[in-house]
Amino acid sequence: MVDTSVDLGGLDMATPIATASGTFGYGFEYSGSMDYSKLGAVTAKGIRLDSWPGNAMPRHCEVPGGLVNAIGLQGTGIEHFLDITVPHYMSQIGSAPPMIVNIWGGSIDEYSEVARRLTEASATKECSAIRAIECNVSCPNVKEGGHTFGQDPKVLNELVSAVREKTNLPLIVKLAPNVPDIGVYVRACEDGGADALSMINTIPAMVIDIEKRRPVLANRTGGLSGKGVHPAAVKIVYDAHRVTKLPILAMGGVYEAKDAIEFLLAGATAVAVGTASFTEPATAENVFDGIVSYCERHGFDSVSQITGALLA
Amino acid sequence: MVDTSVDLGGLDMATPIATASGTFGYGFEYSGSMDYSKLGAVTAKGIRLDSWPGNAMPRHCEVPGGLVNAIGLQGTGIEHFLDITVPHYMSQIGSAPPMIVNIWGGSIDEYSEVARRLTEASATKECSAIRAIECNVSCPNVKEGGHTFGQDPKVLNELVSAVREKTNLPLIVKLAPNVPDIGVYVRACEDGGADALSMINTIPAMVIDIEKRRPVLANRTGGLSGKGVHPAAVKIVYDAHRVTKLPILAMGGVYEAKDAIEFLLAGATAVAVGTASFTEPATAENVFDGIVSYCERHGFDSVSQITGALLA
Amino acid sequence: MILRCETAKVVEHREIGSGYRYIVFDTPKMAGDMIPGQFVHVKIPSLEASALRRPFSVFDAEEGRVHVLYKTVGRGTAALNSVRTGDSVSVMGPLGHGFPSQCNGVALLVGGGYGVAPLHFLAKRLKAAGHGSIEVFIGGRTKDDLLAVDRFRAMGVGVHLATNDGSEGVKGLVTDPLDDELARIRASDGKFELFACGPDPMLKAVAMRATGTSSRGWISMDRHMICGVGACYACIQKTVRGNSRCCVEGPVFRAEDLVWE
Amino acid sequence: MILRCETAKVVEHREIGSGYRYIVFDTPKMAGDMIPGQFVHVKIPSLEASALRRPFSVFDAEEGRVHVLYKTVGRGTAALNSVRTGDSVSVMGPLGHGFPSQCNGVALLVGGGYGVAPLHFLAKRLKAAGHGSIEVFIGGRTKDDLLAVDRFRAMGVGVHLATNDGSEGVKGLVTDPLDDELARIRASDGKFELFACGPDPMLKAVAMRATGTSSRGWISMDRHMICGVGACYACIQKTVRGNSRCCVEGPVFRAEDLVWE
Ligand SMILES: Cc1cc2nc3c(=O)[nH]c(=O)nc-3n(C[C@H](O)[C@H](O)[C@H](O)COP(=O)(O)OP(=O)(O)OC[C@H]3O[C@@H](n4cnc5c(N)ncnc54)[C@H](O)[C@@H]3O)c2cc1C
Ligand SMILES: Cc1cc2nc3c(=O)[nH]c(=O)nc-3n(C[C@H](O)[C@H](O)[C@H](O)COP(=O)(O)OP(=O)(O)OC[C@H]3O[C@@H](n4cnc5c(N)ncnc54)[C@H](O)[C@@H]3O)c2cc1C
Ligand SMILES: Cc1cc2nc3c(=O)[nH]c(=O)nc-3n(C[C@H](O)[C@H](O)[C@H](O)COP(=O)(O)O)c2cc1C
Ligand SMILES: Cc1cc2nc3c(=O)[nH]c(=O)nc-3n(C[C@H](O)[C@H](O)[C@H](O)COP(=O)(O)O)c2cc1C
Ligand code: FES
Ligand code: FES
Repeated sequence: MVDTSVDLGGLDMATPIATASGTFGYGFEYSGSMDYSKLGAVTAKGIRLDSWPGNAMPRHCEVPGGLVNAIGLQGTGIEHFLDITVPHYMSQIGSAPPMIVNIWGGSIDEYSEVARRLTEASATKECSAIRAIECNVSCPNVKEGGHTFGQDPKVLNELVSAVREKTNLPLIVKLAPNVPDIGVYVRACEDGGADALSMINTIPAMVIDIEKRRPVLANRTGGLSGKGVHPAAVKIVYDAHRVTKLPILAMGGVYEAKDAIEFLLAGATAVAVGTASFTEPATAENVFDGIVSYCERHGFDSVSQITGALLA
Repeated sequence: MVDTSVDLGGLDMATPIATASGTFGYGFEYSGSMDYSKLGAVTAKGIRLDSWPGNAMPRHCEVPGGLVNAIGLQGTGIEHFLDITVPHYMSQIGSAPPMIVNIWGGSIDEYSEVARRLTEASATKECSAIRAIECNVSCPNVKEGGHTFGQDPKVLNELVSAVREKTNLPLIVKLAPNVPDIGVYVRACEDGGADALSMINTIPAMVIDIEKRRPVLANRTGGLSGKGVHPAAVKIVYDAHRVTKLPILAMGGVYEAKDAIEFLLAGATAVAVGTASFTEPATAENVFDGIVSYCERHGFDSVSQITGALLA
Repeated sequence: MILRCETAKVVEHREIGSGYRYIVFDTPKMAGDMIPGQFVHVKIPSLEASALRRPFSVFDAEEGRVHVLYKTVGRGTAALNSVRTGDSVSVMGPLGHGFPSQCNGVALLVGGGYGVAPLHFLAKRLKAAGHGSIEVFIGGRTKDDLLAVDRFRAMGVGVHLATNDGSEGVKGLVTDPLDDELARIRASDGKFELFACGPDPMLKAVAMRATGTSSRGWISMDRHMICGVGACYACIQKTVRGNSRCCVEGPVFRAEDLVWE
Repeated sequence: MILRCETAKVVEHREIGSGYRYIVFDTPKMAGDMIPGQFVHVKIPSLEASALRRPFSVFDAEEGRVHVLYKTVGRGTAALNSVRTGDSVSVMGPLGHGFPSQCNGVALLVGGGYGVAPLHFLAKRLKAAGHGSIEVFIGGRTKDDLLAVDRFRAMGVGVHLATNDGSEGVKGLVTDPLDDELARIRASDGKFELFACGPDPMLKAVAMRATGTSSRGWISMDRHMICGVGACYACIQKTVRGNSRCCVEGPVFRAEDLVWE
């Protein structure tokens, strides 16, 4: 029997597989079409203090190897999230996996306040599924928030420190792929007191309708995700792992077990399935099964042994 | 008749189509299998002062949507290049397209010296095909040179200024895609006296053989190119064009005319075909033909009118 | 209603006029739960692993099978063309919020192109529920776009046709015969409800004829989708409640809830 | 020799034993230029547009056709399996530096697996040029990997077989019968040249038997390729001249030029 549990900076996951924020709604939408027991965590869609309308339509475009999206973080705000969404998730899904809540905001104060309220709520029965916070500082699709905080290591450090003060939940910081040296941002998070890192968010991208001579997305630009970004994501995880002991939740183009195992070998502690779920909701399950059989085949007693286990 | 000529910062190109450095050898390797009259320029493989062995094998790996490579800039050095390679190119290809020479080095002095010698040689009959210099400051595959100079805007500016002093050839600087804000690097090039910009180089990437538990490439990491990077490249060209008047030579996943036209609409003056040539050497020709018919269909008298011609 | 992802065998697949095809999936688990206006989300076998699913309305659901009528418009539907009888296809469903199962007064069904698909299923169910007066208005650019006309006639539904080029039925918009019918109904103080599916301008025109009246209008919106289950927020339609997801809050909306841009 | 990219019709394609297939391309422009040891670079039709070409040695070239013998090892060769007679395939060639067209002394051809392909073409050309003494040594894991044996025999070439499991020929390495033959030739003070194509360890073993002797060895290297024309520098083999490209400086190298790691 392979021990599939992993510890993601204080978040105990029964399996190393999570879902990626924004690609799995608030956790319950796929109920019926998948086996939740194989998920170590679900990550909720990005949430902020107040409700947010998101971008105009169209919000996505299929491209070879994936998807360019500019959903723009539509959401109902923390109040509705805590009162309705989380309790609904917990009631819909029998023995619901722990929830990582992805947060964003227009200011450091907003991040902090959202974190504070999540932390408070996580102590209540109705919202006890809330077990970690993921700070999104890397969404390319919203001017007012997201990546503005993640681009400058100093600002990033301030943000992480501020959020850290407000929460004792495991604090994950989600980093952007489009940087020359991930190490700088990793250190900013470490120094700020983060418990874990997640990467990668989507890669800034654009698709133009040449007949209409207009960007396809109403937001003009968007973020690239899916199969095609995987080799870039593996490199970033590898680079990050070499400079930090913080556990990494890796994502970017995981479609099959092989993709996830590459992440683990590169240094990830856990792996999230994103865009692939849209095409095949059972991806996370299949990935889990494949990792277990890989462990058996290679003589690993536990999944956590794979982390960083590249041979010299 | 559509006017297909474009001016890339002083480099007169009869068509807006070039080949991308490293994907088209030294210009003559594909002779016989393509129509060179449709090329506005060829870009030679990266060259430095002395010969360079490149990386160990394996040097590449096919991935969905493209290729990860770590060739590592193997080359014979400037001497051999000027004495043998360029004259051979000129003799092999009847009415050879102008050559853009992609250069790199281990120090700013090396870049400058290579630029000086190219400039000198370009005045001779044997090497008169040399018509522009492309400074590669973004190769992810060689520690000693390339991207170390392109990551820090200050160093980049110094490098461009130094090379500028040594050459009156059109000076193109080739930028990396993995930056939070391309504008910073664009300004460093502008201030340094660059005549044009080219983008994107490959995206740092990694592929792991999970059975062997080893990176597939001997260099461990490499650069991602091909179809899959195209939407990311369009975004970068779009961003760069908005902050500079410098002409842009765009590349990244051009497989068909549509891809090139997206680049032009996003603000590129010319477009280079890279990885696609490996699969289909006629890509550049096909792209050229498609652009001409697009101009006809959309009532453009000249290709240069497409540059930045997104509708509001 | 339980969301399912079924591996379905294709039991029938044929062309039904230029550009349109008819495909039948063997989906014993979900077919019985289908409500008119709902849709299935189909993984097209020959596309690459990263290709998104494609949504299609249910044209009919009976005996464990889901029927779809589709138009070939792009690479996904083109790839679907080459699926053969006996092939396996992953189908998700039932998805979305469908039409109501009853109707007060005359049921006026207005469809364009493949928009007749959910209306066919709706007409069948209304008939089965004993609802007598159903009139369907079918529009298209040309007579090739008028689909399922015989199926409606066979059900005993009143059929009204309109084409832009006058190649069949009234020359003009589908709202022309509709307006004649509305005038007739109003003249006799009759009741009616509107059910529409088709291109946006048609839907807007139909919605306008319902909003502000005492009659209800049910509009099925066609928005570009990713997940089909409410998880991604790609498929937005502005409504009085804000940005609503067509895949779960729709595709069928009440006419008065829609906000047109 | 002019490099060409030809759209070739497949005129024959069949299985020839477990895991191996034989495919014939109609390539009137390039077939006549082919030299043994050269290869073609094939775009596999059903792979996505960004998939790289795959290189294959020429097994035979005659009457405007190029013959290839291939083993199914991964997704490209698997996709090639489904190409049918009559399909069009883009083929580039002739590529690479082949074997010399003459031979001094006994020609000893040593091949493993699909490595017999260029040796078959070589034997045919040597025969046609009137070269009498040709011995071919074919090795494989098991008898299924011993290819084209009858073709060599039909040409009147001496055939020596070896398998790891002893299921056919000598049980052992292909160098075992080769060494017997070398001993015989040396004993009679004869001359010979070695021509080899197959897995690296075999090539190295053969190369070692040529270097430092007065006999020449010609080794065809199989390196993972991108462009096939010398443009990308992906396909490197270390030689006494530094890092050489197998696709243009090879695939056939002189044994004494190779540097083994
Ligand atoms: C709820 C719902 C029900 C539908 N029912 C049917 C049906 O019964 N029969 C039928 O033929 N079609 C139906 N459609 C539309 C169908 O999903 C699209 O035609 C199909 O996804 C196009 O795929 P493609 O790959 O062929 O085209 P693509 O190559 O993806 O696109 C071709 C063009 O169509 C546009 N497009 C793609 N998807 C959609 C979409 N969902 N809505 C609007 N435009 C789109 C693209 O932007 C592009 O311009 C329905 C759509 C929805 C949302
Ligand atoms: C000059 C030359 C001549 C060749 N002649 C023949 C021939 O006559 N018949 C034949 O069957 N094959 C031949 N090959 C090998 C053939 O090109 C590969 O088997 C084929 O490209 C594999 O493609 P794939 O997509 O099926 O495998 P992939 O899925 O690409 O790879 C499967 C495995 O094979 C490895 N591989 C892929 N390509 C090569 C390669 N070129 N060399 C070594 N390993 C590789 C990969 O690293 C991987 O481990 C030749 C190769 C070269 C370079
Ligand atoms: C439609 C969509 C919506 C997303 N929304 C969010 C979000 O709200 N917050 C966030 O941090 N990341 C968001 N992401 C990024 C994903 O969580 C993930 O980091 C990225 O898509 C890479 O993984 P993938 O290739 O497996 O999809 C979104 C991605 C997609 C495709
Ligand atoms: C095999 C290979 C070798 C390359 N060598 C160089 C090089 O020497 N110098 C350079 O500036 N870029 C080099 N590049 C990058 C390309 O010029 C180009 O910027 C990149 O591949 C993106 O374009 P593409 O997607 O069309 O290939 C190389 C790319 C590939 C695939
Ligand atoms: S398609 Fe994903 S929310 Fe509607
Ligand atoms: S395969 Fe490109 S140089 Fe040999």
